[in-house]
Amino acid sequence: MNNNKNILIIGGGPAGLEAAIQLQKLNYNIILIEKSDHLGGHLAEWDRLFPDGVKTKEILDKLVNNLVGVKYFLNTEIDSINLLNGSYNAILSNGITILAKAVLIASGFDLFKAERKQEYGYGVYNHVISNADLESYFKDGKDQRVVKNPRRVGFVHCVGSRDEKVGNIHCSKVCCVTAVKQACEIKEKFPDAEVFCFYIDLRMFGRGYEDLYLKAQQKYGIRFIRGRVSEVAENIKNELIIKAEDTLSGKPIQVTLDLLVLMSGMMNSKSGLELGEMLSLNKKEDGFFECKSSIYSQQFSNKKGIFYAGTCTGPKTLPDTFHEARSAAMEINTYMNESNKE
Amino acid sequence: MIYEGKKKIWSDYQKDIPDDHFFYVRSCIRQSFFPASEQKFLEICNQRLDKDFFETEKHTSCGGIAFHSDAIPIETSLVIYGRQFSLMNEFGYKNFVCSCITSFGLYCEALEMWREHPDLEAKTREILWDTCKREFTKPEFLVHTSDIIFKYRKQIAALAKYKLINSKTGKPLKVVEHIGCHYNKIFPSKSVGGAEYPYVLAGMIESWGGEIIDYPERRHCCGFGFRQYLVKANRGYSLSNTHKKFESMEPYHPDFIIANCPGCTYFMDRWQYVISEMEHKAYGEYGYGIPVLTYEEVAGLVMGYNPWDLGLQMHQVNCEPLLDKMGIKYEPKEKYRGLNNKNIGKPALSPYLK
Amino acid sequence: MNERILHDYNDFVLPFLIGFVFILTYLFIGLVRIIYHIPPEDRRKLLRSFINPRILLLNFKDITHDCLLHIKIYKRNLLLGYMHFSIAFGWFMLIIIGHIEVLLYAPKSTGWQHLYYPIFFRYFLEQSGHTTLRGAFFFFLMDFFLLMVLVGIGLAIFKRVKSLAFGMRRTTHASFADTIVLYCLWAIFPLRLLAEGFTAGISGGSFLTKPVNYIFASFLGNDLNIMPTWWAYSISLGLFFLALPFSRYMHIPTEPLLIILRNAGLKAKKIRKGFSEAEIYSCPSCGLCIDACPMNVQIKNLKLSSVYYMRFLRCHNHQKTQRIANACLMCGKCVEICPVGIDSCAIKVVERGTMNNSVQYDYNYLQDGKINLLSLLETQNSNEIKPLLEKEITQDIKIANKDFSSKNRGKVIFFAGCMTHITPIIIQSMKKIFAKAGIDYIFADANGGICCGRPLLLAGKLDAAKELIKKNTELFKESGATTLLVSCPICYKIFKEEYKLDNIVILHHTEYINKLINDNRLQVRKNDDTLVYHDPCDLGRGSNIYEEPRNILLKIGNLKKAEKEGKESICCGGSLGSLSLNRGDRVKITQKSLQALTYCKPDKVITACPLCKKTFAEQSEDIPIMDLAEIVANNLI
Amino acid sequence: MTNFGFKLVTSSRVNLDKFDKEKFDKLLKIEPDIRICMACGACTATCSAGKFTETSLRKAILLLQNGDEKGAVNKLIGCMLCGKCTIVCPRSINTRNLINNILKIYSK
Repeated sequence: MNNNKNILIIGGGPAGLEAAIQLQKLNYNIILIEKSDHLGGHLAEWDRLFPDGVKTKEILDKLVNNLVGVKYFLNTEIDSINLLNGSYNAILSNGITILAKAVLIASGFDLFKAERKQEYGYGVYNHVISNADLESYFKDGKDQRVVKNPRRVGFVHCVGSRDEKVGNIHCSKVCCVTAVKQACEIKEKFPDAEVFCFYIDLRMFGRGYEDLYLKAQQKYGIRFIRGRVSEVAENIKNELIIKAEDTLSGKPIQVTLDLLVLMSGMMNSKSGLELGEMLSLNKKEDGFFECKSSIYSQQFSNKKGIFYAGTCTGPKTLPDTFHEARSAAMEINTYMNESNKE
Repeated sequence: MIYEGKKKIWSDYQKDIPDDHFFYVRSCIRQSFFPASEQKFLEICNQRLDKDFFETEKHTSCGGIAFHSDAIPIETSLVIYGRQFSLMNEFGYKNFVCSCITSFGLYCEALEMWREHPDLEAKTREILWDTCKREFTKPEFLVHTSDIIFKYRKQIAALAKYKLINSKTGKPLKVVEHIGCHYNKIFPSKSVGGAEYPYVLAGMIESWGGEIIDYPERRHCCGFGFRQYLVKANRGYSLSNTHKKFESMEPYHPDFIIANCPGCTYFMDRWQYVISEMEHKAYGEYGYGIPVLTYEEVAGLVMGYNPWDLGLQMHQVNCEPLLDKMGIKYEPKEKYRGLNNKNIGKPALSPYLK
Repeated sequence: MNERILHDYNDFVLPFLIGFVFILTYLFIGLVRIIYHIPPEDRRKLLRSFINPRILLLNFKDITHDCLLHIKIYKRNLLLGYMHFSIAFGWFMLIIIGHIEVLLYAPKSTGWQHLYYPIFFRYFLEQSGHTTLRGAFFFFLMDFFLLMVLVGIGLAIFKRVKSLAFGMRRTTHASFADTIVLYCLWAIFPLRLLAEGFTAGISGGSFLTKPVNYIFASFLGNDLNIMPTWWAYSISLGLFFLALPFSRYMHIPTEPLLIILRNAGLKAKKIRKGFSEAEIYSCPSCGLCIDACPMNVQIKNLKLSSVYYMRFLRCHNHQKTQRIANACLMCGKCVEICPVGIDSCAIKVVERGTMNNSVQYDYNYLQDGKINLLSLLETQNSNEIKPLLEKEITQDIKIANKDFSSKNRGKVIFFAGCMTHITPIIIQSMKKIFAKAGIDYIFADANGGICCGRPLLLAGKLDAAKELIKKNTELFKESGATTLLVSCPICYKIFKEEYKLDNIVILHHTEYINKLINDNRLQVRKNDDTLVYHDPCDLGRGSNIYEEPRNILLKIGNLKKAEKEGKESICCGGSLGSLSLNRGDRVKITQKSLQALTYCKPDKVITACPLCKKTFAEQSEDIPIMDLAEIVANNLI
Repeated sequence: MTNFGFKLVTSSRVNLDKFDKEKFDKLLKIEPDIRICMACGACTATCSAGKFTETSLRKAILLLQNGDEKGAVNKLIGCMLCGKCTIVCPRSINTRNLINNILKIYSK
């Protein structure tokens, strides 16, 4: 086949899939590789999406259905990749070798490992879970750490974000509104539960987010406390005792919870970083890849023919990610046309 | 509580402790209040486990209390540490072990400071030479005596006559471990098990058959905090911290507390008396208090030493109930007989603390 | 014709007699109750009013105007007015003339007969020979007024079907008693016509009764029908009287009493007793206030209007009355248009008092010397105060105040008020005006002041309000000024009504600016902007200031009428009067009020209240909302 | 008892487990707006009484939610109900009704 039409997309999450769909329409040969055993990335683990609670399945099905004709390999990573007269020559972990004119990196993010914030006792206390755990609980209701009809539930914002102690000074952008969304869902599931959100700043930047926040207060009576949880302990009944300060009234507070949800932030994915090493792509201090220009050309890397889409260049919402995937497709298309002229 | 989770975190905080040949420095508080602990430490290490732990009368206090109560400037302290290290060097040792947590914290801090501020190190080096004509050196390894007992815990278990098990019920004893703040909160990486779930004492208890209890205020400071205690006006705060800890551990009915810090051992022991006077309350069973022991004392009991040789009579809280539980034989009337057969006198008791 | 009594008694008068005696006793007891519950000092007022010719005259005028002629309703809607007039006045005349007849023709009649003769006279009278002129005259009058009443009744029935023709959009739902009385009322006069018609052959009659007599006699024999109709007539009357006390028509006998009490200068002091009880029973439930109430924009709030308030009061439903009392905006429109002149707002404030007066408060901070005029005000030459303010000890401050106030003899003291402080443009405009007119003033609350106390008063926290009034009064007197100028109608109203400022003249800036212009101390330029003026509740209905702002605006632009204005103007919705009304409800009111103001598409809407301005401004995208001071300041020459 | 010259000090920590829900629900029924406060502080900044005394609706709401009823009341007893806060509140909370009812339910 004609190598000049080959495009390698790394990552089968929303960004990768959407880009693949768009480029497919422009008749390129797409090879998409995904390291996990399923398409959709984190989206596949999530239950519903902020701000209006759309089921992720709807989005995911759309993506997968439009994927017709795209070649993709699951459980596959890049073993080695190097530039070979104007094209990228990649050897995949499944033995296949690909020569591609352009490479789109949509390697996405890893959720911050909540256990790294030891004071919150993730993996140590029986009723501490992460935002991802809660989503899968909403999906299948299996998680045993979530007790029946909890009396009090707490959410800790900025776990692994805005925190030099774990080397992440950046804000993960989506956790605030995710927390508010999940808090509302908890109230829907357990109307008698008291729900507390412990935040540093509430960043309701997006359309419909502030409304969600208002609804959380007005309809669900969720209590928002400005102050970072400092330590979590278990009492003899295996309930959680958390300490924080209500910085707005300047009072240290303590409350006993039946469930604590940690809002893990985003970090550049491990596999993405390894790839970055192979291709010596520039990173910023927050660990995400550096775009050619943070304002104008976010889809370009410091390497010719290598493009970015999605959260590998910093935390993003799904809409952002889809926009990037599409504009990446456009940029790649232009790039292919020009380089084929030469 | 998920034990695996804790183990995982412990595994992240492995501290390499050399097996032998240490230069040993004492603790001001311990040698005055629990002298037997330090004496037994050396005995256990040098005789029972025949290791090489060297001490010299030439070494001094680290001046920590003076430092923390702003009585002496940092430069002075640094020189004192420098002198201790150069003593170690002089006697041909590379591993430095101190029996005090305050000292341990300060030594760690000093090494860190010297690393970050070479000018400070140069200054220390200079003053050390001008004042004592001594060569400045740093130890290869800096450890605390509790690290040592932790390292030898399995050998000790092998020599054990008793286990931390209730001889009547056969159930493991419930033990509260309390870590001195300056052992792991300043430099978690320099501790065994880190700051959140320290393993140094937990490890000993485990391997000697006891069961660690995890109560909400386990992280909390004993309240000594130098200024808080030393200034009488603040002493209420010091007391309140201990009180908070006891209130929090009470429902778990611990059989005893093991601590690795001189101050903590002392205050958690003595404050129980003050609280019983103020609140008319004792936290142990049948009106007794909860014994607060040093790791050497616990090791000693396990290895079958005579409780009075271990200096358990030096504690405010009576340890007899614990000894009975462990099934340890002891001579009640021997309790207050000093080495020179003179009665050393018993501590005052409140009507609310047996 | 001369006296010729056929019978002096017949059983059919019994139903009437029973009803009549019942209502008389009921009214007597009611009267005693009310007088009993009026506080002593008010009772004295009442007695004094009886020897005061001016008040007596006023009583006579009001009673004839309101109870007989229904002038107020005429002003609202001719048809509606005529309906009330014809029934009330016609009936009244029937009674009067009835009595005159009895006096003339049956002078010998005994006490009991005096009760029923005037009503059933035609039954007991026999006409002999030919009619004398005088007789014919009375026959004519009686028939005439009967006709008048019948026309009224006709209209009333028609109104049931088509109330809009009477300028009423919404009316109240009638209770059971109401319906009974209503149907009796409708029945009484047609039955009387029939009865007198049948009897006319014997008793004689005029242009109404005679023809009826001929028609009926011609196809049904006469004598048979006489008794049943008289019975029916009497029964309907009896029923009417028996049901009256439990119906809205109780206002017919109560209203005159209310007028007398009101003219004597009495006010509501208790929720349901004394004066307010008279008001409660005087409420005819006509429902005019439903259309007047700003809250009527939402169906769900219709039952918050005063007519329902009075109703729930009457049936002791205090859960509901409290709800209404808390919601009411106190805009005073229902009071303004009430044909009976019931001051329901006053009762609501009294009720709020029972809920809120005891609520805790602590204004000790007003008393510690820190708050004094100097610390709050600002004058053009404020550098003269600064050194005074340096003085720490309150004693010195007092002295400082003294020599300061002596400097201010005759000056204007300007009090912006809390609300004006969040519409700074008004303050700026006033400063501009002062400068232009070269007025030496002192700005009483330049650095923030103490609330005037009206919000507390409206909330029923009377004791709390008194403390603020006391402190402010002190400050104003301290100032040495002789004119107190206010920008906020809310403050203005309470300054006028509750403050005792002796010889300090209180002016709202509309009055003041108007005066400045008339005295040629200010000139404004005229342009062809079309302006509409919104009357703030507390300035218009509240303080009767309608002309001054309009005079000023006529000089500035061409002033158009709003759909509803003056006494009829609709509250902006921001009113501090309401306690419980939330944002959602208020916005709807604001929008409706704004519609009414802008229906003629003016270039600017002008008001004279910072709160109105703020409230409208939030809802008005394209039409700027300006304070009067603002537009004057913009058009100074 | 022996006089040690020092005493146990009581903790300033608020324990939210002890929060009196009943009273608060009563307040919510009358004025649910208390829930939507986002503690921006506009009310306190504009408060007429706040110029002279410790009046702050924002603080009162927080204290109330932290179970400090007395503290909350003390932050409100200086209020003159002038209504400036209602006008500046970005969430259009019916502040006067809220204040009046907090005082009604929680004072004395």
